[in-house]
Amino acid sequence: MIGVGRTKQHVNVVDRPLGKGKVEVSLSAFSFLFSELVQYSQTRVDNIAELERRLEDAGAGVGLRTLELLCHREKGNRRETRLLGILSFVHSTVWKCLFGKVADSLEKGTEHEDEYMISEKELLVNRFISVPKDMGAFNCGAFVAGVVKGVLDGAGFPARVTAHFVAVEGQARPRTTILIKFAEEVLQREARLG
Amino acid sequence: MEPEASIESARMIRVAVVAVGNIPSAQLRDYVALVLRHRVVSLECARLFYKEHQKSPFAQQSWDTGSLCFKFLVGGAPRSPWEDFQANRKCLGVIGLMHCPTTPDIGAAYDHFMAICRAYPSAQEKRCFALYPTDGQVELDEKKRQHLVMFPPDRQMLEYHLQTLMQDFAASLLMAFESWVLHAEPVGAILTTPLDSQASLNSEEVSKAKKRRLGRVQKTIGDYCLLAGSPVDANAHYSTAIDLARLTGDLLWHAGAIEGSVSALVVDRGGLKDPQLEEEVRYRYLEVIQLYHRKTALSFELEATLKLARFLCRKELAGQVVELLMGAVEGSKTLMDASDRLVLNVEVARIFGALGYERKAAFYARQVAQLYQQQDSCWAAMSALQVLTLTAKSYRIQSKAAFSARTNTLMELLHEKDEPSRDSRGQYSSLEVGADGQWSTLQMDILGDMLAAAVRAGDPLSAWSAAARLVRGHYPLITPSAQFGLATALVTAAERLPPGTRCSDPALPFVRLHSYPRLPPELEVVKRFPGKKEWWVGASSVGPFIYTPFTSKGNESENSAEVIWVVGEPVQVLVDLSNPCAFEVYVESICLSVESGEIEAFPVSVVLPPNTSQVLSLSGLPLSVGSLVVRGCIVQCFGVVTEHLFEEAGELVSGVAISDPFRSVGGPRVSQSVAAVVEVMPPLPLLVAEVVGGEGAVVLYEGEIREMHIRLANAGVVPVLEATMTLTGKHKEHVLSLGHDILTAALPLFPGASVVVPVKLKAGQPTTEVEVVGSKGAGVNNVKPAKDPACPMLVIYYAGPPMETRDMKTKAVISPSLPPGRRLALPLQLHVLRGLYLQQARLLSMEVPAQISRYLPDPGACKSEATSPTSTLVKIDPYRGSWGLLLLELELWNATDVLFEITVTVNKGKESVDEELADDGMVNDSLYPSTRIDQNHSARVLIPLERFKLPGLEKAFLARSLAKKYGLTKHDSKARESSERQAKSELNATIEELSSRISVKWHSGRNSAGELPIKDAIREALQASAIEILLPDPLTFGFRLARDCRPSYGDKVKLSEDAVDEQPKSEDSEHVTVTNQGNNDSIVAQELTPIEMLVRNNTREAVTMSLSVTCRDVTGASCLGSSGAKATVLWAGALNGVDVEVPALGEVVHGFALCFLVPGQYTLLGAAVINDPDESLGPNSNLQYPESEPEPLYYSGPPYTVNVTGIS
Amino acid sequence: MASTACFVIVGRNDCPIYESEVGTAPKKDEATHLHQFILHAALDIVQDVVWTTNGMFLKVVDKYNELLVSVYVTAGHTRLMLLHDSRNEDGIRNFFQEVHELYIKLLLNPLYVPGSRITSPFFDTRVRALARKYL
Amino acid sequence: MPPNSRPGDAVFANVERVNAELFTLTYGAIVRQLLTDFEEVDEVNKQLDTMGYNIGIRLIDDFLAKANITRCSDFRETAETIAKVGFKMFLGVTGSVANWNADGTECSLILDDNPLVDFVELPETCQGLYYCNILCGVIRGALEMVSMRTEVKFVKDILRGDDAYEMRLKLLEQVPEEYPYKDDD
Amino acid sequence: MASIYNLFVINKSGGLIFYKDYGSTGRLDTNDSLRLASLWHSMHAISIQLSPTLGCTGIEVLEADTFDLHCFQSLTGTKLFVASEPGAAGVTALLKTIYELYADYVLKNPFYEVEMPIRCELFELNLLQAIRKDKYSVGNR
Repeated sequence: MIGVGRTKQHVNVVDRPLGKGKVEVSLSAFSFLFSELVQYSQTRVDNIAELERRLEDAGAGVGLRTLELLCHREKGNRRETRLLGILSFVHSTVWKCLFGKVADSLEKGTEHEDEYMISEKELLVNRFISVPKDMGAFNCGAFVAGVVKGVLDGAGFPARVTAHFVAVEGQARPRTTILIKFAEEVLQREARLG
Repeated sequence: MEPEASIESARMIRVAVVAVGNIPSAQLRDYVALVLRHRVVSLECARLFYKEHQKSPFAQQSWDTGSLCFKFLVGGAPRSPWEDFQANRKCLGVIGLMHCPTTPDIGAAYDHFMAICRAYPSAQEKRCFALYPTDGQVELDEKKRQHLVMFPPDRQMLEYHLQTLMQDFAASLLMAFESWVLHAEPVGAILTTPLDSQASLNSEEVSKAKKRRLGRVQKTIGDYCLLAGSPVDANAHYSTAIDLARLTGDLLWHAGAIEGSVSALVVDRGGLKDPQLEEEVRYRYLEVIQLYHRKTALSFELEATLKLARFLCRKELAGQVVELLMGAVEGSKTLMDASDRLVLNVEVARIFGALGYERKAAFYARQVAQLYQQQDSCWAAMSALQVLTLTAKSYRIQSKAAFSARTNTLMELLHEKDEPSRDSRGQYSSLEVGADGQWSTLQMDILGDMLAAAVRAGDPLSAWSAAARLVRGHYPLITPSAQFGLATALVTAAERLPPGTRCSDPALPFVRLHSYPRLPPELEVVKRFPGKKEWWVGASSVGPFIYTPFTSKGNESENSAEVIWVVGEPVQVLVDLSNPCAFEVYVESICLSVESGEIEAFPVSVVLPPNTSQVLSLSGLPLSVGSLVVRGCIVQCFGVVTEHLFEEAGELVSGVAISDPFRSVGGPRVSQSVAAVVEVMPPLPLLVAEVVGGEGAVVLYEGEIREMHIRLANAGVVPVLEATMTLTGKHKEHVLSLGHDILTAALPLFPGASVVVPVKLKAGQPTTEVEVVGSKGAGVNNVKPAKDPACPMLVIYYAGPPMETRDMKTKAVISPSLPPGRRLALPLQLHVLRGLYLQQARLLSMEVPAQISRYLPDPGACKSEATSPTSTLVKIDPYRGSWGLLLLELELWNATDVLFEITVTVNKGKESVDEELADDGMVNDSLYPSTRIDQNHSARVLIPLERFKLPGLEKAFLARSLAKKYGLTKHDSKARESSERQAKSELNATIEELSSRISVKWHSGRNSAGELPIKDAIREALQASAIEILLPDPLTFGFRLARDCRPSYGDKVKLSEDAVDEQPKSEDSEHVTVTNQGNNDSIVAQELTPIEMLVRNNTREAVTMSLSVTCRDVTGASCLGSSGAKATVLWAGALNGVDVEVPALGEVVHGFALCFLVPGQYTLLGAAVINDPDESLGPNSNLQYPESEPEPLYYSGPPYTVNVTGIS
Repeated sequence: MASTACFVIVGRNDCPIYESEVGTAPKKDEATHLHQFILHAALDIVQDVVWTTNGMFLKVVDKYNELLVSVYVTAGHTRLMLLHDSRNEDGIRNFFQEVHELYIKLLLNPLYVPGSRITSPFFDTRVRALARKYL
Repeated sequence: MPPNSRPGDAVFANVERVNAELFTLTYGAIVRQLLTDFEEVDEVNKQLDTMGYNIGIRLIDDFLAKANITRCSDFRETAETIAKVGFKMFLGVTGSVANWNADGTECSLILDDNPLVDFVELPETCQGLYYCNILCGVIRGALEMVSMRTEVKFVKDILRGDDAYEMRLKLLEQVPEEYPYKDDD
Repeated sequence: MASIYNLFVINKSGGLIFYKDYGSTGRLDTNDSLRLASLWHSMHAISIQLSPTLGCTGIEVLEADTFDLHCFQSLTGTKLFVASEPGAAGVTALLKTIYELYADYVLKNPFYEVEMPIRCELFELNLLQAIRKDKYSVGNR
């Protein structure tokens, strides 16, 4: 009955080819979707911490899947087994794929051995978002933190990941830093692997 | 093959520890423990007992650091065929343990010991410890028993003695070794192994054997050196042995020697490992293994492999270890001896365990179990069960008992190596499923085996537990028939258990917290907010921010709200039970179990049919103050008592492998967020309320006033210190007053005490119209009580004394000074029925013609002549000729089934208050006779309004009324308006007052009394014709016969007040005269009759006027004045143009006399002409009309009739 | 094709999320149980081996009697484990890689909860087909 | 009718874009979240629609600001614009309009591909879920802002085995627009 | 000084949801701005009624001798208007840009409630830039 459009039969996922990751949608579409995610989450929580947790969870789901997908597609089925490896994977591969660019910086925590920081001048998700004063230090980057956590956990580098605004002198806007604190088992393993 | 063989074991001196005589197992265990303490005896200590007979062969022995190690074989061990090959396999010593108290005949026992010793030919030293000997036994001890050692009886000495004895024992062993070595050296003992062919040796073989012997001796000496705790010497001998063995191609011994040397090396290092050592050891052991392999001494090969593996066992070297172990396992396939295979598997399992490879360990443990199960004996079954229990953990099917009891060595191994591997499989991101329930096939397999083993081993409890875990954890994967099987297994197991046995593993049903039902409102606890007078109004809970973007879900479910219980008051908890299985579950008893608090739980029993779930209400009695957690239920089911924790059910629900047992049987889905902490408060007062006399619902007629008594009793155990009554709900207006003071006076209200609080009710609007209809005849008691929220709530907030903070928990919970209070809500079930309907209220007026008479009935009359009510009804205006009486008529209909009696009472205004007090106050009520209205009848009640005239009014009014009368419209509208407005307001005020002064009280047949709410009705009735009712005419005229027959000419002016005052007395006297005179008011013709005209000024200003009198006959023709005509009436005094000034509210009397010539009826008319109306018309009227000269106002009073009788 | 082959996918929380007996040998219950026991035990080995290489295909990591355990570990530490009795590394590698791709597609489905059982019949049929093709 | 056949392409070319996978996975995360929040599938459908609506009432301005379209003369044109420009501009796919009813107040918007559903497969537990239901909400919300009250619902869903994604778009009432709008000056 | 004096954003119901001063002159306090906004809202409507021809979109430019007022109304009924110095060119274009900024930094901000007053620092930031830039471009003309 449909006049237009060649009728295409339903194909099960397992039979569909994996995308090459070249397809794009408009930034607006994503921004509105993300904005709605945040708004919805707000209606389900009653404090900042919970809101962050919800965003993180959403992100983690994305991260875990991205990890599998990218290692397969971009890395030719190589796994990251070392801490720095996985970090740079996040910093470059993951970022490139999801946000179209490599992250601005990846640094090692100065005071703590187990801390690493990925910083971004303007996080894609925060592009249009101004956080009202009364929400304190809340940062929608929690979603991205979740993504990172998802990747790290998935790859066997359990870590606590959080997003923070960090003021930069000479900049009107603070940048966002994703702080990664690895579980000590990870460091132990690293030590063992020498 | 040796269990727990390790590289170090080469230095272990093997000693058999055997029980001698009759010895209780407890004692034996005790003694053995004592002996086992002395596994290691330092050479230093041993030296004390060491006597050097000749030069010690152990040149390098380090007396200060070295030590002897024992391996105690409790219960002894069979002789190994390989003793020659490895000295540490020899049983070099025997220790007998004898418990004298239970062994009367020491002699026999000793012989028994010696007999045992015969089984250990290679034993160098024997000791038979006789503990706690009796004196008798001591003395009849003869010398001949060289190995017997009597211990002094007391305990701590015993330990000491044992120590010394062990040291002596060690020392003597050492000496024995020395001698052995010394003797072995030159001669060379015959050292053979089962592998040496016993066949006849040809010459060169014999010579080969000779050569070999040297090597073997060296090796054995090495062994002894090692045993003697001198690795260096050992090493020396071993190396020579190695060379010799290599030369002679004596593979087995070559390997043995190397092993020995490695051991020596390790021992020398004192047990501390470093990579080089490890490397060294590994390298040399591989050679060993090689040699054994070539010699096809399989068990040695494997043993060596295991030794190496155990030695290397370290996470870093996991790879190598695994390799070795796998190799060993591989090799073990060709192992002949079943027990060897068993040992191997056990060892492999242990080492894997040590490596942190639980699952591997578990796997081989299971292999072991299976090997055990192949040999069909109770003992084997037990061991099988034991081993399986160890595997349970790694298959995640542990019995909960396992967490507490870590009995077994392997268990410990697994456990202590456990921690790292645990956290490596640690936290998962929240969106992944938790790690439980899977590998079900394996779990079921193991559990099945455990069940089987347990049954075979005759261990009903384990069997029960296994079955329970199986059915609980895996029912979805178990066929119904198999489920039945398990059920029976449970039952049979239970039969063999003592009743009331506890098991740590719950079976069925699944139990889940459903909810905490709210306490009944009267038991509910109200948090107190300190510092507030109204402590019950909570601080409104605000979000974390001022502007909060978060719309909190709000706690619609009382689960999320905190639960508060009170000590000693029964509570309820709802739980979900579910039985997803194919068999019926009979729960013999189930009751709550709590954490960190005490509760007396009341068990119930319930039957769950197959595949059903049900919500069960469990109750209990909190016993201790503080916070407690209801963590689960104690359930007795299938004959065993188990605790079912709520969160476990939760886990199952969240788990993926097992489908939700509640969902699967169509149970409701509840959020698992319920595990609330319950606060238990110290005892609180408990008020119970009852309405004194009569059941809950009170039925009132509209307007009824009744006092209702409520008894408040404190049923709690602590006094009520503060209580406040408030009213809530609709229809509060029904309640006039609450006996606050009475309640407060009654405080503190101690337990058991009670107070009666009065509540004054005044029924307002009928609550429900239907009641009236429904209650026809049927009586009003059938009005349905309570449920309607319409009735007002009497809410009493009360609280007990501040609690003394006895336990810390509470302090944590709430501010100790303030225990919560309570709320007692008592619905006052008022049902107001229509009593009397006010059909209508209207004004009636009636005219009573006035007659001239000797006197005027006077305003005060009502009081003086209270005797006749009727007369008092009507307050006659003395100056009105015609009585335009105005009556307010109320028509009332009695809709009820009882009769009503109406009394109209008029509350005289302020001025009458005092005298109302003066007489007994009944004055009002008794004023009018009461009217009775039967049911379904209506009646009229008349209320005369005369007496409500205003005392006086402004001239303006006068003017206006006049103007009204004569249609004069010469008023400036503004002036009018203002005066009008004020007048209006004044009017309304008076009407208001009036209507409030009239009250219609009633008594109903059901002796209740009340008042009709008819104020509004009256008001509107009056509003219509207010003017007429309330305003007197500006001027009123009256005529009367003068008192004294002598006419008084001229006018006397006096204030009407005086008149009013004097009237009574003068009047009474007057009466007398009148009565004496016989006839009253009739006037006789042709007689000069003195008459007085009274003119009253009702305005508030003085008025000057000129009066005139006219007299008419029946024809209406004037009888006076027309001088020419034949006058029928003669007169004396002025009848015209009498100028007088009447003071405000005053009156003047103008006297004159008339003489009627003809009898008949005449009419007297008074009239007045007011000269200057202007002033009367208010100041600014002439501004209005500057040019118009003031024209006089003419005013005339009502006609008076005069009857003139002729002379008889 | 291998006579015995037992294929299991183990989620990163060590729970099997997919199991299938792919192999010509007649299915026997206790056999499958044994297979699973072996695979379960092999996890311990994998747990260490995983960190020694960053390839996904770990080849044969464990064996029991004549049964070999080949393992393939995805980036997300989902383990594809194959128990087999015939040495055919390339076949197995290909098998794993293709299943891996299938798995990724499955995982990308937002409605699939990582670590939960794989119930898709399509997946099952595809896996069996691959087994036939490569093993 | 806009002049050239694929007017959306130009717009899409000009707007900033992101990787579709991020978009898809994020949307997936949302749906999964909803499924856990409101267990019932119908509830989720409803929720998706409302979320879409919230997006729509904001998104329309973005659309008007970025896509240089002239005010649509009638509902037909509006539908065409949604399909050809709207979908393209935001999702990068072009839809088609079909199945007009007689009085031109009802039609079907048909997508035979849309980035929301890459990799998606409905498991048994989610049968009855309209995975893309958010689109309905968006359209409804957007149109409402330009004073067209509409009703939008899925009638076909490839995920449910149909041959396309078909949304039924029904104009309920059109508030007469007394503020006509010229963009070009 | 900038070519733009101030900017108003009015929601479809005529409520002022954003106001900002750019010139030193003509500052308004909140009440005034609110009042003016709603006044303008109705004026705009009136202007349409006034139009003798159909399809009038209401006042777009109002030229006073001391300033010009440029108004832009979106299809959704949201109105932006700015007061600029007389004869300032390219203001219409600027309004268009502002509209886009509004779509980006206001509507895509999850913490902004539709129709409510705008409190988004990013919006203001970008506005400032846009206006500055515009100022120069205007200057060049």
